[in-house]
Amino acid sequence: MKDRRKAYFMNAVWLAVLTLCEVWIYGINIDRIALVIILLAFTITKMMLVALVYMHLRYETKFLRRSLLVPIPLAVFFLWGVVYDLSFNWTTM
Amino acid sequence: MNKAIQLNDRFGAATTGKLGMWLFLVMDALTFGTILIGGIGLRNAADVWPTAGLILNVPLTAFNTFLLICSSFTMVMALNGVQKGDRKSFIKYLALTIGGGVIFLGVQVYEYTHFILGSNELGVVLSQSGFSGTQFLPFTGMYGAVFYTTTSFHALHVLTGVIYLSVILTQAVKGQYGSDNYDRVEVAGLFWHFVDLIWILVFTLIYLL
Amino acid sequence: MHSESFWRKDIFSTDHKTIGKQFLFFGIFFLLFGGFQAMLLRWQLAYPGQPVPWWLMGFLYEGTGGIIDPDGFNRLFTMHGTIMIFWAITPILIGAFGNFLIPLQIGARDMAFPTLNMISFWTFFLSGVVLLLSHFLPAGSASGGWTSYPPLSLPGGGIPGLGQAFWTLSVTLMGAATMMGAINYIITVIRLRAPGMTYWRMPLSVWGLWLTSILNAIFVPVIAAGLIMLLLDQLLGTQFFVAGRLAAGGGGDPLLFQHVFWIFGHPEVYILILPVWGIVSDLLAIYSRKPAFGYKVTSICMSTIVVLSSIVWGHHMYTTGMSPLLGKAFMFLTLLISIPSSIFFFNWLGTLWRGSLHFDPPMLYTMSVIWVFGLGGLTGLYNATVTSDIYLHDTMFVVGHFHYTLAASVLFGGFAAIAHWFPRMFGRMLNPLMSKIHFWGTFITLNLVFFNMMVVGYAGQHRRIYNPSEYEFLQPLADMNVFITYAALVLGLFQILYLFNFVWSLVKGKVAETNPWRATTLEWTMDYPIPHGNFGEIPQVYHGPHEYSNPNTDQDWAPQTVEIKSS
Amino acid sequence: MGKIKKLLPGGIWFLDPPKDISLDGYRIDKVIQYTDFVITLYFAIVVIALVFFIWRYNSRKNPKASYDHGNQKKHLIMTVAMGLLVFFSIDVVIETMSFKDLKEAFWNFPKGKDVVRIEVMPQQYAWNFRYAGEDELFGTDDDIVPSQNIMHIPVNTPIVIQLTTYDVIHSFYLPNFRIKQDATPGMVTAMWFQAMETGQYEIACAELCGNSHFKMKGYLTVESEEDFDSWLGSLEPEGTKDELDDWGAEEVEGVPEFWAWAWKELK
Ligand code: HEA
Ligand code: HEA
Ligand code: CUA
Ligand SMILES: [Cu+2]
Repeated sequence: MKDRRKAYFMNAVWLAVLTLCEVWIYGINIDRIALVIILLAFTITKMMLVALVYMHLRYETKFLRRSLLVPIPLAVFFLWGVVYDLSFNWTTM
Repeated sequence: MNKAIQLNDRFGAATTGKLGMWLFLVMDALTFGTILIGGIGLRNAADVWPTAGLILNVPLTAFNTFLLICSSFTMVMALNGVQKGDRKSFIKYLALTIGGGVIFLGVQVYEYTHFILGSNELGVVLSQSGFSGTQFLPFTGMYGAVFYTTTSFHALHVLTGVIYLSVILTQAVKGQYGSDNYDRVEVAGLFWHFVDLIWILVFTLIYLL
Repeated sequence: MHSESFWRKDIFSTDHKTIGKQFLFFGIFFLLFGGFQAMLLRWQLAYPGQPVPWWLMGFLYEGTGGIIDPDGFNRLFTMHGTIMIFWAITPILIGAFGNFLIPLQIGARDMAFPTLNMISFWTFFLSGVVLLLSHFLPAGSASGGWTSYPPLSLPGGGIPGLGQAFWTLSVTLMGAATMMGAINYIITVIRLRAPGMTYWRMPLSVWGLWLTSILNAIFVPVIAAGLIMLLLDQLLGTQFFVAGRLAAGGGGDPLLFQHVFWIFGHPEVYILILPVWGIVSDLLAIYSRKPAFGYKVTSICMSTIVVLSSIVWGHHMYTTGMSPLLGKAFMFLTLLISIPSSIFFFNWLGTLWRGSLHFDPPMLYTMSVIWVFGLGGLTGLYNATVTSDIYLHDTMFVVGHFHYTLAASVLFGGFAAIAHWFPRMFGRMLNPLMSKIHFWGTFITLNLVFFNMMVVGYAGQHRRIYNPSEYEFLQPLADMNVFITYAALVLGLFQILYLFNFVWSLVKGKVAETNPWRATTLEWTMDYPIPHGNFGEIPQVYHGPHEYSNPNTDQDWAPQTVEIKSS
Repeated sequence: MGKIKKLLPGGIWFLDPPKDISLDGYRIDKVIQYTDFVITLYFAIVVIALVFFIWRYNSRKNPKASYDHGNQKKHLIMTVAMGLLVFFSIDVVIETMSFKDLKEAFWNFPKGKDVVRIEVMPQQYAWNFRYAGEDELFGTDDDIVPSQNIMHIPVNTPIVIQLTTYDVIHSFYLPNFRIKQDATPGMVTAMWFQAMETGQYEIACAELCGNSHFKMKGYLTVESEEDFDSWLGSLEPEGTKDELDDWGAEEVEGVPEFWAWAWKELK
């Protein structure tokens, strides 16, 4: 078993830095849409860091990594369908 | 009973227990995902939605996020310890991980009691967000429902994780794990990191956006 | 083999075969329970407001003067639908046969996680107890339909008492049990296949059960989340699904629940039928003594349906005021499902073609699935079309459609599976004569019941109505409703025969030989009773599951463990 | 389509649906009749095949099955062709018909002067209707609200309906017009239709809404333009204000409008 302490530590540092950046961006005054996009990008990066390093997906087979991605397009479709229908109305005010 | 024969499949060296945990995590993510999708859908269709930072305490929760990151780090350090056969550091880091989880829960309980007991300052920010009263409760509009359901469901996971890791810890103290037998520690770790991973998403969606 | 106490061996057993049998008995109990409720439903629909006769246990309605009152009727169909779907079909096909068949047919000693398997059954059991208890609540059980749409199912909706909350709780528990099962089945198939048992050598039953488990794994969590939100609304007073007047202080959206429910609900119907598709494909091959026609194509089609089924849920919501874009998209996607469906349907016919058909009872049940699923599937097309569904939605036509697919196809699939594997499970044969009588009686009456449901639905009768004679436009249908009821009662009588046959054969049936049907799959390779651990030595698999009438073998079948030498 | 009708007198569902008196109901009947026709055909093929196989390939007549996995290229082509045949002969046809009908009729809301607009607000267990009155505006003092469950419409005139509900979900079902539309709390949905014949017809509730769902019945009178006008004229306009109080709408804060809403324009 290789010693991975260094990688683990660097990962923690990255996560902390990204979190700080998130809170900072949240504090400054920018366009709402830009805010959403930037924060989501940061979040996804952080989630990937956790999954790849801490949950060892980096060291698993490609097949396992890919299988875990299967529900994501589904969830996106659900999100789109639900959000679209809930905000749709035949009548306008 | 013989050990069942394992095929050389495309999941490589991942143990059966690990695969089971991964599958469970995917399912759990879908449960969370549905709650979050529901929240997003409701928010999108709602006329008004309070700005997150008005009612919620972002700095405190940012600290909590940091705490979970740290406990994820200590968890992998514990795993690293047991893999190296370094029992002392294994137990030390495992205990630290559990401690991190407990503090996280404590902070959250503090946050909840603050909301539930209510205060005049809270009343002011609530009215700025279009709510009446001085308490912020699960019935405080859609917003309260979404906030409490998501965070408490996550807190339930943290609690489960704390109990789960405590079981591992007692077994560790009894000397059950070693450098040739750490699969269960790794599997428990997966669960713990997943709780962290979900929190990262919840933090952004509920507190920051 | 060391001896185990009764508790470890028969009650809290971790042996997948025992757990499978437990699920089977559990499911059959609920099948009878739900079926009896259906009889009461039919009585009311034929003779609205007339006292329930003693032979339908009229004493149950003493409190209301022997008649079923409107609340009672709503409870009946709610509980009938819920029980049949979640506590009868799910345990029988997925719980019992999933458990029994998967390890045996892929050559494993047990499930991947035997303890989880046991916990799964007992969670299921607990959920059933909660559900049954809800019948004894002072204000009665749930009565908001098996779909339990809010706001009707919420405290403000007018249903008194805790019935709805018990419903939500028990279905959530059932979901937890199902999820544990799904993890087990999926990982078992991935990890514990015997050497040589590649994916393309698995029996189609295992394919069906495996795909079902994948759907379970993806969609039960979705409904679990929905039910948690519903439960919070019911007990805590949050407002996810309330809107309008009931939502003091701004509310949520009832449509959200419908979306979440059907995102799960549509895949759920395939969850129920996929094992049957697999079992039918296998049994047709066995009793035709011929390899399953287009084995690979069939499993690919089933997989395609699994994918498609997750993106068509909106076809249950055409009349909610859906946007044109979504309406058209869902209609198109739904209709796409008929391509893979007709392909594997055609393959079924292909298996029979030039086979050597043996009409043992399992084969009769199996062949009737072709008939009833053909009708049930084809009538789905009326519902899938937006315009015809505007008329047919929430009428008895839809009820007829889904009884053909569920109550007929899935039930016959279950009967076939029980008849076929009874000797493996209990070491005795199901009495063939009684089985045949039961088959013909059920097949004929069932068609009379469910086809005519569609007839009255097309004539306009909407569903879930206590008394059709309230409406003038439904009065011409009164005779037909009476006729359906009599057919249904006869159908019920034949099920009593079935129960008798089951119990009688269990104790007195002819002792079975090891492989009475001359089947090739692994579960038939060992003597009865199959020991804990199943195989003395894990077998080596040499070929696919359907080597029947291979010219290179002397007999007309070659077990998967026997190598075929090409001449 | 006439030919199909001749082939299948009365359709395969031997009881007739309620008489169609609407302008566009025939479109729905047509889709159903076409589907009837093709699925009967396919199902007949299936049954004939089954019967033939039982007769020809039973083990007595055909003791030796042929060894055939059906996995050659020709089989694949045949099965896929079968799937596509079903898809193109049934699905594509009904889909085209349906899209056309939706575009031309059901989703094509009539606008303009001679449209009669009605607001429908079901409650457990009755139907409330509201007509705009002289000023053609809803929520004003001259709105006309007939007694519960009574709805009148003029013949040969497009009727546009908007619905929401007082409590739980209901569904406005007009069997003689082949249509239904859900009324959901918190949102306004819409439908339209046009009657071609006068008479008395029934309105039903098609969505489970509680114990008296089964008798949540309304009466629809289709009459000539003059009769309709004189019926409307004979009703007292309701003072909106008092009535809203009765409903409790103004007592609860933050309740969205659910009755007498200002007519919402249609997309
Ligand atoms: C096991 C259960 C099951 C199955 C398999 C199906 C299969 C299908 N169902 Fe059904 N359905 C239900 C169970 C099921 N359904 C239930 C329970 C409900 C109601 C829930 C409620 O509201 O309470 C429902 C309701 C329902 C609706 C909503 C109706 C409404 O409420 O208004 C719709 C709409 O599109 C629909 C469509 C379909 C379609 C297109 C299929 C397709 O998968 C069918 C595909 C099959 C075929 C197309 C047939 C195969 C082809 C042939 C036989 C021809 C072959 C010919 C030759 C080879 C020559 N179903
Ligand atoms: C797998 C699912 C399944 C199965 C097997 C069945 C089986 C049957 N169902 Fe069910 N049904 C549903 C799923 C199912 N149903 C669902 C989901 C609904 C919708 C609920 C809702 O609207 O929310 C529904 C609704 C429903 C209705 C509609 C109520 C309405 O909307 O107005 C009716 C009415 O006839 C009905 C009838 C029957 C009949 C006669 C049987 C028969 O096949 C039953 C045969 C079995 C037996 C009869 C049991 C054995 C016999 C005994 C225990 C002895 C007692 C008998 C006698 C004395 C004769 N069902
Ligand atoms: Cu109103 Cu049913
Ligand atoms: Cu569906």
